[in-house]
Amino acid sequence: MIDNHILAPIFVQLFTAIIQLMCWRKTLTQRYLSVGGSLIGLMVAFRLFNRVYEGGILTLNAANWDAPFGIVFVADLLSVTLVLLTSIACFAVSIFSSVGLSRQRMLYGYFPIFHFLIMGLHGAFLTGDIFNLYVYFEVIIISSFVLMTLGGRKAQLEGAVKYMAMNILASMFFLTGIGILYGITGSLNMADLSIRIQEVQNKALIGITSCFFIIGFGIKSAVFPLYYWLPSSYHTPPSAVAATFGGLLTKVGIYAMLRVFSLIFIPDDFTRILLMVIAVLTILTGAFGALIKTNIRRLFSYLIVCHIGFMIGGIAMFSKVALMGAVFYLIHDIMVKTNMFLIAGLIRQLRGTMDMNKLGGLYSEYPKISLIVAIVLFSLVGIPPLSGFWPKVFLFQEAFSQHQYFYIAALIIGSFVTLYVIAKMWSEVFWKNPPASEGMENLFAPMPPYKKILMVLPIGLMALATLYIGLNAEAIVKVTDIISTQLMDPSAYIDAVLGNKTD
Amino acid sequence: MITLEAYFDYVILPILSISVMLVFIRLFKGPAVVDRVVALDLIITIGIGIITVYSIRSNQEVFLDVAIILALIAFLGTVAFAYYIEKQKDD
Amino acid sequence: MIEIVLAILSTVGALSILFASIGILRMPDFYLRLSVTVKASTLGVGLLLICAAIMFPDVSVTTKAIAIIFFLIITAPIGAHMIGRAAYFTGTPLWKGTIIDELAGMYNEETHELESEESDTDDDDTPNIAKTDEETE
Amino acid sequence: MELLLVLILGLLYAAGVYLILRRSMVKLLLGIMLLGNGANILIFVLGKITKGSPPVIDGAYKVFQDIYADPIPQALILTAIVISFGLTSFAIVLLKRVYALVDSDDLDDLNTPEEEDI
Amino acid sequence: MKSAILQTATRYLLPILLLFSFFLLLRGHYYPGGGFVGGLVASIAFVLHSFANGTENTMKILRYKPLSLIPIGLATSAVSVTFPLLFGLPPMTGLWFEEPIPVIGMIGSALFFDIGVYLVVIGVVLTILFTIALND
Amino acid sequence: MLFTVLTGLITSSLLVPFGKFIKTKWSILLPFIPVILFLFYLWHVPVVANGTNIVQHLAWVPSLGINFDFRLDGLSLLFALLITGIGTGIFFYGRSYLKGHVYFDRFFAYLLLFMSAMLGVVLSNNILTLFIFWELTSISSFFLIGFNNDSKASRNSALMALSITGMGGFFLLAGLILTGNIAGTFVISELFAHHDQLIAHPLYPLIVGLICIGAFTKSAQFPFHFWLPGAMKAPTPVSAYLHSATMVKAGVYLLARFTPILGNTELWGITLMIVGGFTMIFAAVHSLFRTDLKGILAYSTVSALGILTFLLGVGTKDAIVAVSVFILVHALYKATLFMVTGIIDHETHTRDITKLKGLRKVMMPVFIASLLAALSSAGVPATFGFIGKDLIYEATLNFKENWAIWLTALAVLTNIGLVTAGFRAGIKPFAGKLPEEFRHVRLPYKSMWIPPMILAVLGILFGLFPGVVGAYFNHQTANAIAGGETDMHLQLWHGFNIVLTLSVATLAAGIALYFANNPTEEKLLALERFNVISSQHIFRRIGNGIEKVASWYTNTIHNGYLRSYHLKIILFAELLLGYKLWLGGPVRIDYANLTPLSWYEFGIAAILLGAMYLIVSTKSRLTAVVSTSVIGYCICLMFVFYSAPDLAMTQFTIDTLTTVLFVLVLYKLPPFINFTSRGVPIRDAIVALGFGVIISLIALRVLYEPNSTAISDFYGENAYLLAKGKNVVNVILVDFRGMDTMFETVVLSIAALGVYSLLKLRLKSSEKE
Amino acid sequence: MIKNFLMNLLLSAIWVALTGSLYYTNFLFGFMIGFFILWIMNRNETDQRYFYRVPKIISFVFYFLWELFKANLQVAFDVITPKYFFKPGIVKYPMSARTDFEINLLTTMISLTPGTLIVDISDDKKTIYIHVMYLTDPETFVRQTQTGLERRLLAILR
Ligand code: NA
Ligand code: NA
Repeated sequence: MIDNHILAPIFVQLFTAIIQLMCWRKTLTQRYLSVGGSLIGLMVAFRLFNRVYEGGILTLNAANWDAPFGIVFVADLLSVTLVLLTSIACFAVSIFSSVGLSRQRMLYGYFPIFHFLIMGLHGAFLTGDIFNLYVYFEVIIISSFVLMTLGGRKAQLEGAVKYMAMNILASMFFLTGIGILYGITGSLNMADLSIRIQEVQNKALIGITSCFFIIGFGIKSAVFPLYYWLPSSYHTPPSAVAATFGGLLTKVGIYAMLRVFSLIFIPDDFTRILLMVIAVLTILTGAFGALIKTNIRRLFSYLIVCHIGFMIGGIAMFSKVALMGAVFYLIHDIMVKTNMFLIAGLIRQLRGTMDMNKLGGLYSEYPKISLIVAIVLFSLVGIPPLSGFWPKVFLFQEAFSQHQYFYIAALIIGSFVTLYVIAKMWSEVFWKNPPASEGMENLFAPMPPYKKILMVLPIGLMALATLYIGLNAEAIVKVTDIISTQLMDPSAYIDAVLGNKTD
Repeated sequence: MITLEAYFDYVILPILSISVMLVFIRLFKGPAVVDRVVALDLIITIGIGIITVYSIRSNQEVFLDVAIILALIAFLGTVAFAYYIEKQKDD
Repeated sequence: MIEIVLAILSTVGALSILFASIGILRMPDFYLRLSVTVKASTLGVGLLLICAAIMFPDVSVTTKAIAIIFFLIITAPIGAHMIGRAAYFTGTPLWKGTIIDELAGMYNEETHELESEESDTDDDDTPNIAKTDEETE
Repeated sequence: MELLLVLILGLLYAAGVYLILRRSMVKLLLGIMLLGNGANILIFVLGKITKGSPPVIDGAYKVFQDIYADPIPQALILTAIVISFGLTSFAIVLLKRVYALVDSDDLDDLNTPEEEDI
Repeated sequence: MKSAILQTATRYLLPILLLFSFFLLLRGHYYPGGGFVGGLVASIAFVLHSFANGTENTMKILRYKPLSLIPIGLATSAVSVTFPLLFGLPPMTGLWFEEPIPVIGMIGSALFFDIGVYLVVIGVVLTILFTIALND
Repeated sequence: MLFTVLTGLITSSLLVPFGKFIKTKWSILLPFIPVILFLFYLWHVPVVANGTNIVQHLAWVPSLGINFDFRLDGLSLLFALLITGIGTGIFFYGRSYLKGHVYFDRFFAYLLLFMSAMLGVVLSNNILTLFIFWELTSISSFFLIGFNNDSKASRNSALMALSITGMGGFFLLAGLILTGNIAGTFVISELFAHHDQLIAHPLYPLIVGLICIGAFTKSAQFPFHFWLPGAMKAPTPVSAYLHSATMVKAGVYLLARFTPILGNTELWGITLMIVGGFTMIFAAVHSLFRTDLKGILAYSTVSALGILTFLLGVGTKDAIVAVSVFILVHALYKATLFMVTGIIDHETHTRDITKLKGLRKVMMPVFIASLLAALSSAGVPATFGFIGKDLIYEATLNFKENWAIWLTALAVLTNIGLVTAGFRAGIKPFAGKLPEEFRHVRLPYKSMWIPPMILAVLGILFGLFPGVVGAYFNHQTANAIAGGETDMHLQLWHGFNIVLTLSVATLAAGIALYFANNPTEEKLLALERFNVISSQHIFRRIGNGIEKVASWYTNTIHNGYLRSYHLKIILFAELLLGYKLWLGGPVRIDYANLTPLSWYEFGIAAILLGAMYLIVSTKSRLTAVVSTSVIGYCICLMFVFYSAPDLAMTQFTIDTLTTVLFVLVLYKLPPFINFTSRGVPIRDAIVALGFGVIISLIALRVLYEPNSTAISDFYGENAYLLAKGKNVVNVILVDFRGMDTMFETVVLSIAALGVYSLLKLRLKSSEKE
Repeated sequence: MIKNFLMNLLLSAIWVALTGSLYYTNFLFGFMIGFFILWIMNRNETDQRYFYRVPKIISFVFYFLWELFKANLQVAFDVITPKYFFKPGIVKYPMSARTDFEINLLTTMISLTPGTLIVDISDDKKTIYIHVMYLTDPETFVRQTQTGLERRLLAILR
């Protein structure tokens, strides 16, 4: 089914950003535009989600050229789910940053770039063309570079150098992979590639090509031997930015892996083993890192790495149940990780620091905020019945069916370390009496009440969304069920894209 | 009878190719950065020549468009390097 | 007939370029290299472009060829001047056989200003200004 | 000749990798640029390459009369070139700022232990 | 780094380069060129001018900040991309006037798109270079 | 039943907004929640005692097989009664205990949450649902142990308890899912039928291992026991409720629940017997050295839990009957003793038994309750404890012949310790002369001493009428554990037999020990010398070790040096691609299909190579930039040769601009310094060349792969006819693939904005975010 | 003068239109015819500058090309022979040229001639410094250039 609405989420963000650029240096206008644009984006995304959930896959041939000749946009359930989640995160971050960010940063283009970033994410999720995907990846990384460096503090820039170098390296691998893929098939349309790749005689070459994508997306999603950029940089930007990064950026890598491995390079035994090894080591690496960090954002950064491993393991097992687990985890992770970094920002506002050793006493001072935070933190840990629990059930189930005991061990270790560090964090940050030290400043208390509300509101909204995911897991399970069915059998996707020719 | 095409292929283009390699030796050797910059400029100029001959040989005038761009803006690089060299001395 | 003209033009052009490249390799100092190369190459490329103008019986091609020659003639001297000046300013040594340097000491070190007459601030021993260099090849 | 291009692209990748393994930020940048060039040539050579027949339809005709070079890799590379220009220029400026703050070109100096510097 | 020779030459080169950039922009659909190269050449013209006369003087010629060209260019492109939606066509669909115009050829949404690209490129390059130059 | 679970959850969350309200006199409403629930379950006693199971089903996440499946059988009912019954007492008690506390509302919120979770655990008929509630008990326990959150010890204990039980929880989850996977169902009542299938499965040992770890951690079995004494940092009502009567018994409940599913095997029996047996004697001995009242009780609780585990391991019908009774016995007396301890602590502000004396003079009713509980715990005849002890001995004596004597000896020794511990905790503080400092001590509110009194009296009453109790409460419990009919006829008097002898001997030895040996600080310190080999110490050592390893690992692999990251990434890529390439066999080169080599190409290529060499070898930054330009221009020429004029133009203009950029930026930088040693560049060169070779070989291989030109042919054919342009590349850029271009301009715009902000934005140090 | 030039251009354009072939050679031919016609028509007018200048320009072009050729040969010979014959030096050259256009043209011409190269121009635009390859004596060089290249050039421009 062809539908012009597919591009609406992209264009909403694009025009929001352009109009904001036209209102350069008018930060108040930009704030209104940002929240308004995000809200419209959210509604549009929700509508698109509903249409796809009820009506099946939608496609759009840009410039009216039939696939595979033009660039096609495809809204299958995976795409629209991610678009929806991104929109929710966007809305929350938009509100948060409108009060939680220094005006200086807004003066120099924070909002337009933020919306460009979201646009890039939407594009990446919706495009059906592999080179177009590359372009969105570039939109994403360049805007993330800018957001990461915005403000130009020393640590920020130091982190940004590493972040940038390795992300560009990832793009290089991705681009090389695309070149080779074009070389062996002569096509760039992913659905078309899915068919043509089967006609390639030289099977070894397909394996080689897939490696480029594994490495490229592996760097993006921060998996074991390729993850270094993430803990080097995620603790440096302002929290609103870190929230967008932490919640969304690595997930694009996961999305891309899901897409190419389900459509183009159906994982063979080697790929599965490779991904599984990567998954296990990623979990352990992230867990180890999280254990020793006392800065909460550094800790969160390592937790991101750790949990990426969970999802990679799901992809490695590549079965319907495993993918349900991976996708569910993806959904949960986007909500929770975004919120965690917002929380880190809130804590910073409250106490002026993010070092656990210097923090304390939040529970007695701000019990209601603490309660919201607790929901998020325990969702992250996967305390049942909160959202992080459900995907693990799928993952454990499939891991036992496939006898992946190392992965099971890693899942247990990863979950345990998450539990431990989060509990430790709770104890240090919320329970402990604040250590008497100078330089501790509460930036939150002097805020006018409406700002306080606007700052906590997004955290609360996201926490509600997380609670929904946890308590009404059945709905999410249904969605993931459809998604993983579509991923395991891409014929519906291919028909939707290429079948238009016969209409 | 030697055709003009063959003459271009086997005499003119080799001469140009050898020239450009000779210039590169200067670029490689330096010794000063300005020598390298001049060598670079010369390489581009010879490149315009090569493109011209190539466009004659392949009977494709569109390549001359590339030559125009080269001719118009190559010296900007030289100007920039000159700027650099003078500025660097300043500091 | 026209083929012979083309052959001659292209040969002269190519040889000019060749001489320019031999020149840039062989000349003993930077200024001589610069001096030798810029014009020879401009001439050589110009001749090749004239060949192209003759070969393509098209107005647009002739226009383009003329335009390229024109641009080269405008820009090449500017480039040479800019880099030559930078070289002199940064003290790129002159060949030992150089017989006179009337530019020596004319620059104002701070402002890069160049006087037309000897100013009273000049100092022939300013270390940064180019000196003939015995070691230059 | 394709083999020559393959050799060149291989060496571009090699030189790029060598440079990103150095300690200097400028070399890192140059390395990234070389890698980008390598990738472009790779895309180029893996399409259908032809000499002297650009994918431009001759003025008088409406369709191609002869063989023509594969335009798709060209379009892709064009996009890639422009994108890497954007990235590179940002990177160059970042380098400038880092140098101004850290006062070093040495990548190994980019490890401020400060936890709280935002 | 003032050079009288460069300054005078720039006086001729600036219009020539700008003219050439228009040329590249308009013929892009038929011959090598297009919005990108056109924009790049145009920005090079201004860069050259700034080398010769100082960035402040170039900014005076431009009157507006090059940064403001970016949203204008983006908006031009984006509108020409989304314009076909009004006719119920997919975005980016080429819309063309019936008759060709002399010199330029067929006028269509692609041309407007290219003009947008051209403006963005100028805005981007000049923003980058002039910000750096003025920052020292 | 769902409502009983939800009641607690809902009221708990209602306490968030209405916290202030409940701090007032309306707090009297709180205890009525457990009261109602208790009555509800009491009402079910006759039905269940008939052997009827009540089942309830409510869909939640049916796709995962996780639903609100509840089932009330003997085992569940006994626990439900304990939870709500003792809960009632604790709520009354706690209301007074914490009267006026700032966080009174939070305390009860946690407590309600816990009560619900615990009810959920014992009522769930679905192992995953059970797990969900299981974890909730851990979490609420975490909050309750850390309730006094300004004390570091309290926080650490909470963290420790959560770590141990949480870790066990994840193992348990794995085990439960494995069980469900094999059996094909998560419903407990359906799992009974899969007993044979499960124990025959090759993964059976793994299941047992995983589930036992879950149960042992929760029920504080050796070597995971140490969190429980630590958990005594919680307010005493919590200790009484969670850490003696209910939560810690969740592990026992789980083992009991799984006995008919996984039990009746040697592995199961021996595992439980060894762990339980060791725990019970170990903890009993430890309890003798404690001077802190709660310490004594904690270790005796661990010991009692060991007994239960041990008995489940013994697994005979006798043992199961003993379990079903001892659970109740222990809950009654231990909750009483804890509440008494709480009263003492509350009134005297100390729990040190070397200081506490003669309190009977000031709080007689408390003393009576305490005494009764101590007697029951000692198994003095005519108490319910006596019956429990009898059954234990009976179970051990009736075990396989060779073993019976050893097991009985073990049980006797443990019980001697428990007798002593019970007396120390229950009698010692009240005995002797009241010291001056405690003269002012008053009897607390009624609501504080009546609950323990009721429980203590019940301990005697049940002992007097064991038959009724057995028939109504314990018979079906034992049946549920055994998965079949058991022989349950409890009697106060069995006549003179070996069991009675043992009981009396135990009592005598215990009393002797009570008088012979007084725990002192010195002895405790002496015992602590053995801490080196204690499991807590070992766990802590392991923890520190892991932390060290983690720190070493993280700092080694993530060392802050970008080049080392790059090296690892490239090496990974080389290994992966090299391996794949090697799999593909040798590369063939087909010269016939190549375009001819020409002079100009050769010249340009030579220059390219030279420039590359220069760029990597030069020490001058500017030379490197010049070389980069050379490379760019040479590539531009290559593009011309291979029919790409658009590319050549763009490459050239962009290269020139990049040069300009470099020049604008770089003049401020110092020259390159040669940092690294001689060896490193060679290593890097090898790595780099390897990468280049791999890419080249891949390119060669792809070069000979025939690819379809359908799409580029389409572009060529339709560029003018449909898209009205003759430069196909440009038509692709603005039409066919115009979307790429659109967003590519966005990339450029963002880069420009980035440069602008990077250079212009200077944050003030006051601006944090 | 400009009027004449424009008229001449118009005539050549008409010629091109009449013959219908748009080639440079044709245009040049038309220009020559036009020039001839205008010269005939304007023989009695007082202002004859246009008709003197065009031949002057042509002769200057040939003069310049000849100089270029000579110098090129000299340099080429020097380049390929093993021994160096040149005697380089940097010479201060006081210009008579004053307007920007004059200066620009002059410097371009000097720079394009092999063997000479403008190194810099003084800030008051009165003096240029020329690097000369074959320098016998600075005064001679200055005098030769002033009377040769610069005089001819200014004759056309003024
Ligand atoms: Na010259
Ligand atoms: Na000259």
